[in-house]
Amino acid sequence: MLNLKLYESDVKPDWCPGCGDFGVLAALKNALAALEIPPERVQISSGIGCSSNLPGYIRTFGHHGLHGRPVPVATGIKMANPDMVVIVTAGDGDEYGIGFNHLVHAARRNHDIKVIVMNNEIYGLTTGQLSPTSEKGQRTKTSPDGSIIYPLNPLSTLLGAGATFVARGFSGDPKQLSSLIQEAIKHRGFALIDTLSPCVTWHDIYDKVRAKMYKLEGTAHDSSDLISAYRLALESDRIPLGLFYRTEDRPSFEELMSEDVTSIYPVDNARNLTAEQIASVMARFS
Amino acid sequence: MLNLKLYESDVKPDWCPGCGDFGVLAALKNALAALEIPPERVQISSGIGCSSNLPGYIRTFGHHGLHGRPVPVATGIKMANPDMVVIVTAGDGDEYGIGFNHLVHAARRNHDIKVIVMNNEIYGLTTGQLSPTSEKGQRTKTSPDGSIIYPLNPLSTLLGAGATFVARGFSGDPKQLSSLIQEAIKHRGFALIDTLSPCVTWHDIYDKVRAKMYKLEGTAHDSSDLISAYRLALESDRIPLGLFYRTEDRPSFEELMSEDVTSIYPVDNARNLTAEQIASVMARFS
Amino acid sequence: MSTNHTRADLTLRLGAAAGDGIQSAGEIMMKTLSRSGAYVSTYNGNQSLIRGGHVWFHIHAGEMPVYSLGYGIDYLIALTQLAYDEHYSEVNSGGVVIYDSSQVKAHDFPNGVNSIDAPLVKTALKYDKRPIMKNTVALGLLGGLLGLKFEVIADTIGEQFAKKPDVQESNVAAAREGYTFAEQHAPETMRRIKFDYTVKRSIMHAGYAVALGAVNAGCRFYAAYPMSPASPIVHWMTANARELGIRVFLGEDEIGVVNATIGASFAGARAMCATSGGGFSLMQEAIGQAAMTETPLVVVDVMRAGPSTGLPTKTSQGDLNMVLGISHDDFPRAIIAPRSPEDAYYLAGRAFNLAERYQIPVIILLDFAIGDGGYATIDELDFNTLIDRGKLVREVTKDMTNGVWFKRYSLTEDGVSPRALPGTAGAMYVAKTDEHDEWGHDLSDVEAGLRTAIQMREKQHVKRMSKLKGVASEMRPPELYGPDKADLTLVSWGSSALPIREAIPVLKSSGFSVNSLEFFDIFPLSADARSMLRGASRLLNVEQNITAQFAKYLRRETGIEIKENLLKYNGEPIYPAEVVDAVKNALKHEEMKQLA
Amino acid sequence: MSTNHTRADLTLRLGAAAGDGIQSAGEIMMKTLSRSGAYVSTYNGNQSLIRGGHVWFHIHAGEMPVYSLGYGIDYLIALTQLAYDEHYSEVNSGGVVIYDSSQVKAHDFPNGVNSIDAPLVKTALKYDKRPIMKNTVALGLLGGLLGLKFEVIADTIGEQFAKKPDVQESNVAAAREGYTFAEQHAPETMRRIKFDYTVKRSIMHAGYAVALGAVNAGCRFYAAYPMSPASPIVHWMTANARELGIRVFLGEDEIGVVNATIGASFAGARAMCATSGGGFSLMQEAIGQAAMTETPLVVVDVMRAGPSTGLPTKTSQGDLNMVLGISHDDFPRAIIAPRSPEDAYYLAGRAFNLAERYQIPVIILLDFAIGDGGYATIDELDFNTLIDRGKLVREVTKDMTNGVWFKRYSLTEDGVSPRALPGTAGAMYVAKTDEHDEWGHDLSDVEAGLRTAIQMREKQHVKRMSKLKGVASEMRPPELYGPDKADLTLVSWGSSALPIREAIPVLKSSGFSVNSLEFFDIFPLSADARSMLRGASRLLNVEQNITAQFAKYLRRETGIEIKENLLKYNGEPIYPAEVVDAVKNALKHEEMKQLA
Ligand SMILES: Cc1ncc(C[n+]2csc(CCOP(=O)(O)OP(=O)(O)O)c2C)c(N)n1
Ligand SMILES: Cc1ncc(C[n+]2csc(CCOP(=O)(O)OP(=O)(O)O)c2C)c(N)n1
Ligand code: SF4
Ligand code: SF4
Ligand SMILES: [Mg+2]
Ligand SMILES: [Mg+2]
Repeated sequence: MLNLKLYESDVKPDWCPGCGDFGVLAALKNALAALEIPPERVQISSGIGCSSNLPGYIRTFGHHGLHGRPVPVATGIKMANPDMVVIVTAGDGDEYGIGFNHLVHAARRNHDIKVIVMNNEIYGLTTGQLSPTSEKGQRTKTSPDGSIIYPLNPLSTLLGAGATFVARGFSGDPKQLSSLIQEAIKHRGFALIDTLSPCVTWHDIYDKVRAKMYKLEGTAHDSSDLISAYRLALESDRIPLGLFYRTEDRPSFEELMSEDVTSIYPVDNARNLTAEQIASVMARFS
Repeated sequence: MLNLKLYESDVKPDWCPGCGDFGVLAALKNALAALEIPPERVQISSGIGCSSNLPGYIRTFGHHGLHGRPVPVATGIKMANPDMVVIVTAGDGDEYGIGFNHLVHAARRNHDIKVIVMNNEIYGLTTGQLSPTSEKGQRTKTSPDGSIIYPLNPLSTLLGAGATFVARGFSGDPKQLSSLIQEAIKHRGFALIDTLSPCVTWHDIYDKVRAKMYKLEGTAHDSSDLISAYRLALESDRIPLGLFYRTEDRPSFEELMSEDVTSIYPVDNARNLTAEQIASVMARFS
Repeated sequence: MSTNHTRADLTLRLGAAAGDGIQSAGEIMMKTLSRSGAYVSTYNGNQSLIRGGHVWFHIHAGEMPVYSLGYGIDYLIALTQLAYDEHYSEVNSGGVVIYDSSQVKAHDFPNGVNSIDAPLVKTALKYDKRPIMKNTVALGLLGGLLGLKFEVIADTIGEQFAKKPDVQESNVAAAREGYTFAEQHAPETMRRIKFDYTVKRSIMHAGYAVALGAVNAGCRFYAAYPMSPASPIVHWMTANARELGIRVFLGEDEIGVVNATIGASFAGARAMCATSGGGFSLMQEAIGQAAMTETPLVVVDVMRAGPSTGLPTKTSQGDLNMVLGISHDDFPRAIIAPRSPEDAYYLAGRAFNLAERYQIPVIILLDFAIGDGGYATIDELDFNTLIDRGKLVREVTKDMTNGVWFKRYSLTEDGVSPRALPGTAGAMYVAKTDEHDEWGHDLSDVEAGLRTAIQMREKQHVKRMSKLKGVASEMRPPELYGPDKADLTLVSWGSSALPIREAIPVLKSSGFSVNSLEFFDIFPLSADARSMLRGASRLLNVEQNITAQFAKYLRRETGIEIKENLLKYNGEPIYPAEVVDAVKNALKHEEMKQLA
Repeated sequence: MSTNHTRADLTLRLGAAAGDGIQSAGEIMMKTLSRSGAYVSTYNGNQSLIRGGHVWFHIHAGEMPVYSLGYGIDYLIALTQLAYDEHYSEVNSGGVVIYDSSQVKAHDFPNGVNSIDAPLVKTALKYDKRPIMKNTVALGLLGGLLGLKFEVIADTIGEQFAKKPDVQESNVAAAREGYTFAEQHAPETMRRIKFDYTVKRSIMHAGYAVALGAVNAGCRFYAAYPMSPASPIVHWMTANARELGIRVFLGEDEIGVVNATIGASFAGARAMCATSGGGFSLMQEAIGQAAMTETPLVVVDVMRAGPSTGLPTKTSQGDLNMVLGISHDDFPRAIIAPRSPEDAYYLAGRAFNLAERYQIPVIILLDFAIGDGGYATIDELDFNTLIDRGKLVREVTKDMTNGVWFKRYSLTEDGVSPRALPGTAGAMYVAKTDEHDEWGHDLSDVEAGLRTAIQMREKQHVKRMSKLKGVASEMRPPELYGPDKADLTLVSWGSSALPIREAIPVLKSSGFSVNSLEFFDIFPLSADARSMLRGASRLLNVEQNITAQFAKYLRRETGIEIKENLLKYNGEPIYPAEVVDAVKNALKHEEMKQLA
């Protein structure tokens, strides 16, 4: 276990007191320290939203980019430098709304990135509008009479899309969350951790989660069984927390890429083509 | 049954001889005629691709728009004029690649639009590159040594996302396809018909489909059982054709909208606010 | 700061931490002032976060119309140390600083500034365990100082808390304590204005105004993805959806939003969507689509300081280059930049007429300063506005079809082809983003490159672009504010006109002869713009971006180079005093040159 | 058409239906000519469909460098009636039309045109059940007419069919029959050129050239979503990925593509992506992001005729306004428009140096005409090109950090801050799209609107924009083609320079004194551009869009209005003859005026 201080930023989070995202931040630091990954080997990408402010609050490399786009940014980073541990931290609006297509395709390609979605079922930073995971009937600034729209189930959708690691965490249980993050980092390829992280200002789901949650650890659930994971994901009376599904059967995109592209050299070492390469390439242009 | 001639365009399709899309066009005309929907009540939206050229070849209202965007266009049309039968016809690149996020969210909101994806596992119009449904190992212009990327399973993903009608058709069987389209149109809400429609020029899957296909009609499959539909969608040794899943439990978005917005009048009848409306609105601005 | 001028107006500023309820207090004071007969104009200095930090609310109120933030601060309420430190130096001589010494250390006072140390927190604690009502106490105090009727304050507070009856009464009581305190502790000299409780005026910001103008023009389809500072529009639309029959599409992203809007418009609805710069970037491809399919489209861009995420709650006029160059290759469009909420209301309605008459995209550029950041008093609105849907075919005649298809893209003299809506019998056609012939048939596939197709492409491209002639003939020249002739003419577009309006009388009183050309119809440029610019003896351009985008655009269109610029690009609104200084510098500099 | 001129060159055109293999035949002829010592330049007249329709392939070959399509047609192969009908009227006097009367009815011949009715189909049917080898027979025939060595033709055919040994031989045999037919039926007078089988030159189009230039400059990450006419770049990249070690990301859309490219660049790769206008529109928000985070980025836009889907396989220069106004608010960028494949090769490498030196987005504008539609002979390339990665910190020193973070956005004189890559010990920082301070801390939340934050925002905004000074100092003025002094100076940007180069000697031989200013560094404009334009006695602008975007841009930047324009916007490339006509009209008109 590395010293947690290593990951300490000098910026105080701007989150509201009580915001779930504090728990996610703590769990993430803990997981990195536990796996003994030094800060300079960690890359965190985020989008825009309260949750996406996270990279400023943890001392690693960060990319606080555009709303909905942290996944492709992370993918580019990982492909260019597979030595980095690449993590995405973002909100439900970011990842399940505007950025969902990137998430789905990164999952099916099995890019070796770990995505932690701080799901508060609301658009926090824009002051409380309907998000893709907002419940039917939920009153928000854009559904003053209660929403008529069915929410998206990110877990069943990602399972359907071929994600190789799917879990659900809760910011109120940073210990379990940390261990899920550790498992995700150790996993061979893409990982999604949908993390319930209540917004105490616009849509507080602490009570709901606490009332309905239970942990998968110790239950009969077999996390290598896709159908059973799918069934769990559809559960709505209760909220299962933990690892839904994992398979190590598929190599990650980056593994396959490294096999495929034979002559990879460190990308930061840009140089002209070699004489042999030039000869071979130019032969086709004559 | 209306006369098929009613739907006849004066434009000859520019598809290659033998292209699967001819079968889809025939099935669609047949379904509309069978349901006796006059051409002026039908709206077809498409994207860009060989398959997306379809609207020009059938005499209904058409919107041949942008690559990946026919679903939101169709949604806007349906919301504005719920009297239209709104159908999307597009390719696998269009709907499962660039436009997939729109498809997923239209599905979960249960917009009353019917999406027929002509899936040829290739980008046809751009002369044969990898599509989201291209198989691992497939050789294309962008995977000259065989693709290293896992394909997207559109059926299991859409089932996971809460689609209320999910089916698979085959352009080589326009009769079954027509009846699937008819069912989709009669369905209350969103419908996806993934339609295998081989590209004879860049990636001919006729043989593969014919060798592996079987029809769900007559099998024990219960199309109201989501888990069983999901299991079917994961099948890869064989290719099931027919209705995977349908539920009529959820009202469509447009039904809910019409209940919610009480004073809807025909949108094409634009007029100034009434005196009462003005009084009520302005009271809040004083 | 203490620019003296003679107008009967005053400025108030309330500063605190986010979550302290300062915006709500500010709005109560704004409403109270308006209901007491004052003209108001406000500015919301907020941040992209939910709680903590520092936010402020500024009110400019006057007996005569006011347009922007006015000069300095006459009344400052500083609830936090930070609020004190940030704002006290801007308090005018004769102004008042209100603070609570249990919270704020008043370390320094500018000359001639009064101070009131009031027990805001102590009083607030009487009504709640947490001192959350300190802003209400301050509000009452301020009302007392200003000499407002307490009943008006109480009514407005009551209204604000209508949905929370439990705290309604205590808030009114807390305010009354502040009010009473003021009566006892008011300094002798304070700037005051006269109130008139008989007049009734409305207040709104340009975000709401554009929504209201659109809906009154028949817009019944609205689509959005939340984005500051455009979000108030979707909030208003959803809040009024039921009553006004608005169909609202809350898309998965801005691409879905604009495409759904295009779909709805294609289907016959007057349809609109709004966003800010980042979202607008995503909409560009689809805006080109609407231009090519000749589908009317109205898109609002509420500008904020960029580039990229930038400063989401700060103001800018930096999106002009973007909307001049939307998407690829040439297509017709109109660009309109309302100066004020009133403008926004009327121009929104007009935007639909332009969009439908010419079947083009119309872009409305607002900015944070007037769009979300500021309410202002408006004159009574005319709701009986023209609705012109252009060449809309309700019944198809023989000459319009070939028996199969409707001739949607017929070549006409004005470039506008009759349009029919889905559902119209016999009017079937395919809207096309590929280049097409008059029937909407592709010219990009089997026909492409053939002589006839090349000619038809030329004709269709020219036809689309020729609509700009018609649009240009409807574009209005800039409006002249101030005297007909002047030594210096200020040039502005959109909201920058407002601080200028407040600078001109002050400049006049200092002996400077200045007027102002206020542009609001931006593209295509009205034919008269050039001669009006040429007619000025000297030009100074005022806008809120770092490269003088508008001045460059004017040079591109007219050849006239404006060499003097007041450019502000730090996210803060333009203060009239900055305009005054810029003009004085320019003209003094000129005098110096002449003397030399 | 029969503009006579004296150069030793000739033009060939092959016309048929898509799927007839005309592109392949054209490429074989092009290679054969090149391998026989001729300079070549080609144009691919294709359509957005896969089979059927009408496509044509044009070759201009000469003993001296050739640049565009040349004048008229010397040799026309018309495999279909449509090909005949479309092209025969362009055949030059003394030219030849080759057709097969079993397929094509030759209804009309222009004056002085020879014709050869050849049994193409009958011959082809000897080798296959379907007459698919008719194009090969025609190819052999053409080779015979031109007097090419048959071995060179045979070798090139063999190479083309290397992967299909079963048809390799029969194709060569079919070609030989055509060749022999030609020897027997060659008309007496035909334009011919001399061949030299000793020289070796390369041929490529600007799509491949830009890819090659990038990879030679160290680009090892490429991302794309297919889009005509940018697709050849991704085809080349994937075909060479293994051998050259290129990591290729095939994104789900262009937004994913550009963001992954930015990620890769942020991580230290030289990274590039390419698309056409529609895809570029989608990339705009992210390009603003790269500018704000100061991440180097190279994006290629291969322009096609629009707006919207437009004509996917036709050419245009209509995207200039778009790239001048990418996304919202101001940020630095560079825009470069190669004129030719050679330019594309060198400018691609330079683009990476600019992008990394200034940490900005660099946009390379190509167009269909040179980017996908046309191969051309290039001079020997220099592969020993400069790679300058700018201020890249490999080891962090104390002054660069505060012990926690790396000072990524330090304020410097040239506006460029030292950059470190993920993985570098002690160099942790957060790349920010929100406005930020030197440490990459947000200025948009708790700091926003505070005096210090306002000042820092100003500094960072100015810092970013000030990089344009450095970029401008590296921008090259237009290159002068033709005589130093002339009665008329043609102005062009990008590929439009090429037909002008072929017009100038023809104009000269008709007694017109004309030269040309070829712009390729577009934005920021080189400081010398203005004086060079001013120095011309008269200007005529040539570009391929309907609103003269470049001329307007020049007016915006320099105040110089170019009143005469040759604007082409029908999707077809500019022919040198059109330039000749435009100049003659302009100058004759001038003479008339002078006489009057
Ligand atoms: C393209 C674009 N559209 C919209 C926005 C405005 N925006 C900022 S954050 C946000 C949503 C935040 O919600 P979520 O991702 O759930 O994060 P949270 O704040 O709840 O943690 C939106 C819509 C934006 N920044 N960019
Ligand atoms: C934004 C954008 N990106 C890329 C393209 C280029 N493009 C046209 S069609 C197409 C893919 C077609 O594949 P698919 O949707 O599967 O249709 P198919 O041709 O196979 O029927 C692409 C990538 C485009 N038109 N617009
Ligand atoms: S608004 Fe909600 S999500 Fe944002 S910081 Fe506050 S509690 Fe957290
Ligand atoms: S290329 Fe393929 S998909 Fe396109 S028309 Fe031909 S066969 Fe059909
Ligand atoms: Mg959220
Ligand atoms: Mg396809």
